[in-house]
Amino acid sequence: MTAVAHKSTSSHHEPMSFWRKYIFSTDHKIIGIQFLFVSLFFLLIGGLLAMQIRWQLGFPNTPMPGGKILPETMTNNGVILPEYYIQLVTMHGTFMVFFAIMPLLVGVYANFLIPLKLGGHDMAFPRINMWSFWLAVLAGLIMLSGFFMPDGAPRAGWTMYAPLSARPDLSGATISQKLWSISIVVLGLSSVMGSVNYITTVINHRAPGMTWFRMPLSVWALFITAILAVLALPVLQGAAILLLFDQTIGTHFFDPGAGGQALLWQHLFWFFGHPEVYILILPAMGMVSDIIANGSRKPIFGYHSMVFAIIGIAFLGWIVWGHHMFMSGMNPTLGSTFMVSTLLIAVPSAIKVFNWLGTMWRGNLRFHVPMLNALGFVSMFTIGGLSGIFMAATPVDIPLHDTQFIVAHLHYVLFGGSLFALFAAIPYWYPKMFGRMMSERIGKVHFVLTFIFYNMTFFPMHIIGMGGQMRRIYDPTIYDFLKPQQPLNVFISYSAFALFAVQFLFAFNFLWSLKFGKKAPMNPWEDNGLEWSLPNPAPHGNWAPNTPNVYRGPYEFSSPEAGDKDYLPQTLKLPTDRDPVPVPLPAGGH
Amino acid sequence: MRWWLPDAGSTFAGPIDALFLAILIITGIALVVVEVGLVTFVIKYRARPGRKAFYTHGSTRAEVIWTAIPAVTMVALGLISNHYWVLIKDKKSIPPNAYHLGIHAKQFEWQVTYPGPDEKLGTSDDFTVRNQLHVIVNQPTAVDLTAEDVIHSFFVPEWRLKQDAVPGMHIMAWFQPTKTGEYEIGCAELCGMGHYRMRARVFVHTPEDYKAWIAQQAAGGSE
Amino acid sequence: MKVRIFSVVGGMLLLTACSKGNQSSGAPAAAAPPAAAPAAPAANSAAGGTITGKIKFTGTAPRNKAIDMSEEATCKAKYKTPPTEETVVSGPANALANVFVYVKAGVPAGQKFTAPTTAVVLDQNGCRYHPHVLGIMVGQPLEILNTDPLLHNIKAVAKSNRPFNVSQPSAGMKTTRTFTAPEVMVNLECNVHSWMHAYAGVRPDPFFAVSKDDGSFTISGLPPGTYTIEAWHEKFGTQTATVTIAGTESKTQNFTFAAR
Amino acid sequence: MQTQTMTDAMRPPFPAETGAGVYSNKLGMWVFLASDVMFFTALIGSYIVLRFGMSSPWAQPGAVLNVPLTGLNTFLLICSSVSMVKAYAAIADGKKYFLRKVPGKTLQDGGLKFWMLITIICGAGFVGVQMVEYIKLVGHGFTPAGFREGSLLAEHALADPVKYGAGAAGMYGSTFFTMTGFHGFHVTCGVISMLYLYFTKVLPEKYSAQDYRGIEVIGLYWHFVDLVWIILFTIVYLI
Repeated sequence: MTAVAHKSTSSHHEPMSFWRKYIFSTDHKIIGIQFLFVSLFFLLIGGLLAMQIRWQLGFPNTPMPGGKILPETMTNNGVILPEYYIQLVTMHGTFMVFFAIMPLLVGVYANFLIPLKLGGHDMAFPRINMWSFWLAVLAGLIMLSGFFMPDGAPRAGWTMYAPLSARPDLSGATISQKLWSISIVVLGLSSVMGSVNYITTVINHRAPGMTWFRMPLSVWALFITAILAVLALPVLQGAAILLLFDQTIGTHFFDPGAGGQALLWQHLFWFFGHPEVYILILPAMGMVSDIIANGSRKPIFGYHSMVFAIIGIAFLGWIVWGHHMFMSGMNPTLGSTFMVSTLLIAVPSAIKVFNWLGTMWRGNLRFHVPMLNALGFVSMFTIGGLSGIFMAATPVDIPLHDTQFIVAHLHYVLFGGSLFALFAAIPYWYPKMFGRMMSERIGKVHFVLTFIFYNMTFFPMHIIGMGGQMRRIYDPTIYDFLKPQQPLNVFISYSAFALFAVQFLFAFNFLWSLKFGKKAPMNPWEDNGLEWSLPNPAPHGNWAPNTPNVYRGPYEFSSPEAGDKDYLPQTLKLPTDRDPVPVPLPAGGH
Repeated sequence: MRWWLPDAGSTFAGPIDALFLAILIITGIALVVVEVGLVTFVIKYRARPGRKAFYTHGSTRAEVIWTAIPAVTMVALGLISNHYWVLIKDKKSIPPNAYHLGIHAKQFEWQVTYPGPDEKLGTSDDFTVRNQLHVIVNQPTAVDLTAEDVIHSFFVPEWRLKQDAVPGMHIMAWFQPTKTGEYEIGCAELCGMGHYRMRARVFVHTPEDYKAWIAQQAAGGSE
Repeated sequence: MKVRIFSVVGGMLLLTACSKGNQSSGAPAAAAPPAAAPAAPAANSAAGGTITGKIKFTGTAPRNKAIDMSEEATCKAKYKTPPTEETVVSGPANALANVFVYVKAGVPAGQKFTAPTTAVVLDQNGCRYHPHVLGIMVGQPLEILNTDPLLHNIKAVAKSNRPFNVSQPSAGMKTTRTFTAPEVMVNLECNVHSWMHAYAGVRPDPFFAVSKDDGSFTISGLPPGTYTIEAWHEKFGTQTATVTIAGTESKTQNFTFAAR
Repeated sequence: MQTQTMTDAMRPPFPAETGAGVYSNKLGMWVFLASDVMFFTALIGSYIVLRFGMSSPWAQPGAVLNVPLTGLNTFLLICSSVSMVKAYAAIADGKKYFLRKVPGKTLQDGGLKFWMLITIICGAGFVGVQMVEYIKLVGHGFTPAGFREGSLLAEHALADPVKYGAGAAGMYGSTFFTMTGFHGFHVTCGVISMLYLYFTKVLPEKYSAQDYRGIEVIGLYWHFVDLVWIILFTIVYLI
């Protein structure tokens, strides 16, 4: 065995063609970077769609700037048509959830961080890893192609509620509805492949001494996320396949006329969909924990309870899907049960928030850009989490369900949460990816402006939601009870445009630093993680052929043992430390 | 410009708004605690030369406290909410003296079926009016929600009433208007390109006016 | 009863007057020509034979269903008398309007006709379609116009043609569509206002017409030959007759439907 | 996906924490099977919800479907599972050969090559029989959309609505073809992967008593697919 081992690991270092190195690479770091670029592209697309939505809601029936370039099936001399508006909301949701946030958190950082933080040479199955990336790209392209179909993109909302999604004559989109289902099936395959990889790698490819409770919280979160993904996405795949068959070969799963059930789709979708919500936030929580500990120069407060909180959230995530269906005509008694389980999620979430505060308490806070965005995450995620309680309490959910209030809530979690975490994570591991630092100055400006405009955009949505503005309506002004709050809609739109504009600062910073950013020192953030024991950028094969030894947990900041320094790398061997004994894996089939 | 929930128009508004306020206070307190703590720590513990962070891995006591407090609050909240939830949505809580109407949703209109003078649905004198819901003030009313093609959602903000209408299902929803006047029905579930235009009017009459209206309709006014 | 129908027609004419900008296509009476007119020039230049006729019905026409437009104030305002649907529009002496008359068979199969480029206008005005029945050639543009300041969506329910569903949220919007295959009739409907219906007869040749309020129709430019003429009415069904044209003569072919 | 797992079969595990105590390919396969379980749960769950949420009764067992033929097919699949076990046992004892004479035994002793071949043949046979069944069913007018107009089954259903579950025909077709179809797809994937292994690893005798992970991993998958079929056969054909 070992003989083979050395052969294959040494093969890492043979020079490779550009093609093998950057396109069809099996190196987890390259794949992570590939995911980064692709999903940032989809993030931009999603943003552009959002801008059009905001234009329509702020200024209904006025020609959109540049709207004339769109085909007449989408706009009528510049004015967004209702059918196009529905495509916008549908595809904004779809792209942001499935092709921007999810790959940014899982695709990028699970790939990039797991082996680096656990001292592995690569993923357990590098080739499957490559496939998982290219399948994700394929899925994205299929989804994108919907816009170029004669009758435009899918139109049933990102949740694709049947029967609307299953009946082209009712939705008005024939081909692209099918494309949605196909794309989701492909994406599901990609995610499952990826997650099988992450789980196996975390369990089996940890460096000697990297015990379960020495794993950084980012890895814990990504590990639990992978478990959620591996169990949740097949369900979505199944649902999408049933939907596809309804659309193509005339099955009747969601067709009430022939005994099908419209609610079946919602149950399947949300059984996947709620774990998905945690797939979109847990990695963010994990990475933020790492960054806050680093920024506070203090061990994370209550490491174990943080781990159990992650596990608790993940577990509860499986028994709360019904809270998306309180108004759907589901049995009210079920509603009660789902309400209780949903409210309980507040507990682990609270634990995490308070532990982050505890970590900062009596710390020595360094406000580098990642830390700033991490703090932004904590404060925004708190609002998002608390506004969730309104909808969790079923009676209060009645007036708020499917209004802009829920839109505000989910954006506080997905933008204020996940995206701020990414604005923290991207500059934090940028040096590890590209060997250069992102500009701190631009980063700080970007953070401040984003934070302001972000709140100006999404906070008022709570209020118009309370006022009763339904989701996904094309023109609120036709309702007497919504007319009075139109000025607020206009305000939101202007803030949204500003928010979008500010993001170009980030884009510029990201691209400019690739070439002109200042060269990164070995350990720019003075962190303890294994990855910082490698040069920047990390070489192919990481530590291969040998593996690092791990002597302690990841958060030993300001430890008295550290002497004059205020951090203590996991790989640093103190005189008091003994080497861990590597346990070789069983060979053969036993 | 309204900064609060719409004006109360039904018996549900009382408890729901109260509960809303209660949650607003609870979450408000939590929010203030967190954000104030965050800001104070940011100022108080900012890095200064010569300072070193206090080395600790946490405290079980603290963990227990901030696990217990949310848990207790949430369970209490759950119990209170459930009481009203059952009151509003459970079939059994529909008052026996409820006046029954049928509402059939289709792309993109609401078809309201009235029992006619005999006040019974499913009889020959029933008639259907498009996009107009006429009800009696202070009269518990139960609607049988059905849908023709896709899922729609019956939403009257002033009544704090929302219920999906699902094809292939008969869903009962009830309400008791407390104010006469005119309101709007909106569709709260994406149902196609005309979703936003799926609007209907609600007229809350005094019993006399309603009788008069029924009579006039039954006399073929709908023709 | 008659009085009622007169008043309807009156209402529509009046409606034409008050709807600014598109008098020409305001009311069905005025709208019929643009449907048929472009056909004439398109026909082979040698002025062929002509078929004219009147369409009547026997018995009493059923009462058109009244439309409750209270929800659309802007539409309601356009009517003096309460608007009704246009299922049966009849003129004096039981003349039947909105009957689509076309040459069902007899036109040599090989013969190709170029579709005129002038569009047939379908106007949505006062939450009703004008014209209610129209004829159009394959490939001829159909210009859908919204005169109402509110959302209409135009859903074409077709078998041989690709169905479409366009929406026009505000006044003055124009959308142009063409049909690719002959079909009698393509149903046009609005899902926001379920009372709105229009019918388009799509033909490969220019030999069709829609009967006016006085029940009269004219199909011209027919080359010599024997033709099967069909008259279609949305409620009273269809009737066929055979007409033989020699040279440039003008034949008369009347149709009489039984009211039901 | 399978073939991918296999091609990584020879990648050695390097020193690591004890982890699960199993090598990565096996662990990965277990995780993948867990996700596949969820996939079939979605399908079977929907089937149960739809079937028992239905007002009109399902067609009686055997009325539409050819139970004896499928029973035979089930037997075939179980045989393939058995032969897979034999193949595993064979290579665990280092028997790389096809057949070999054993003194004192009338029957020759089968090695890895023999038992893998049997497994592949049985698996392929299963797929073949299922295809034949599909063709016959569609011929009779049983389609994913229900009974085809004017087909043999449509007439039967008119004559005896209860026996042929006329009211539920649409849903019957939908669920039947979806579930059995996706199981068939899984079997096909397995057969293809096994063929791939057979020519790249088994025939070149790459496996030995020391390392036969590929066989164990594909075996896991194969037994899983077999198990799923037993469940499907019971709930779709027999109940």
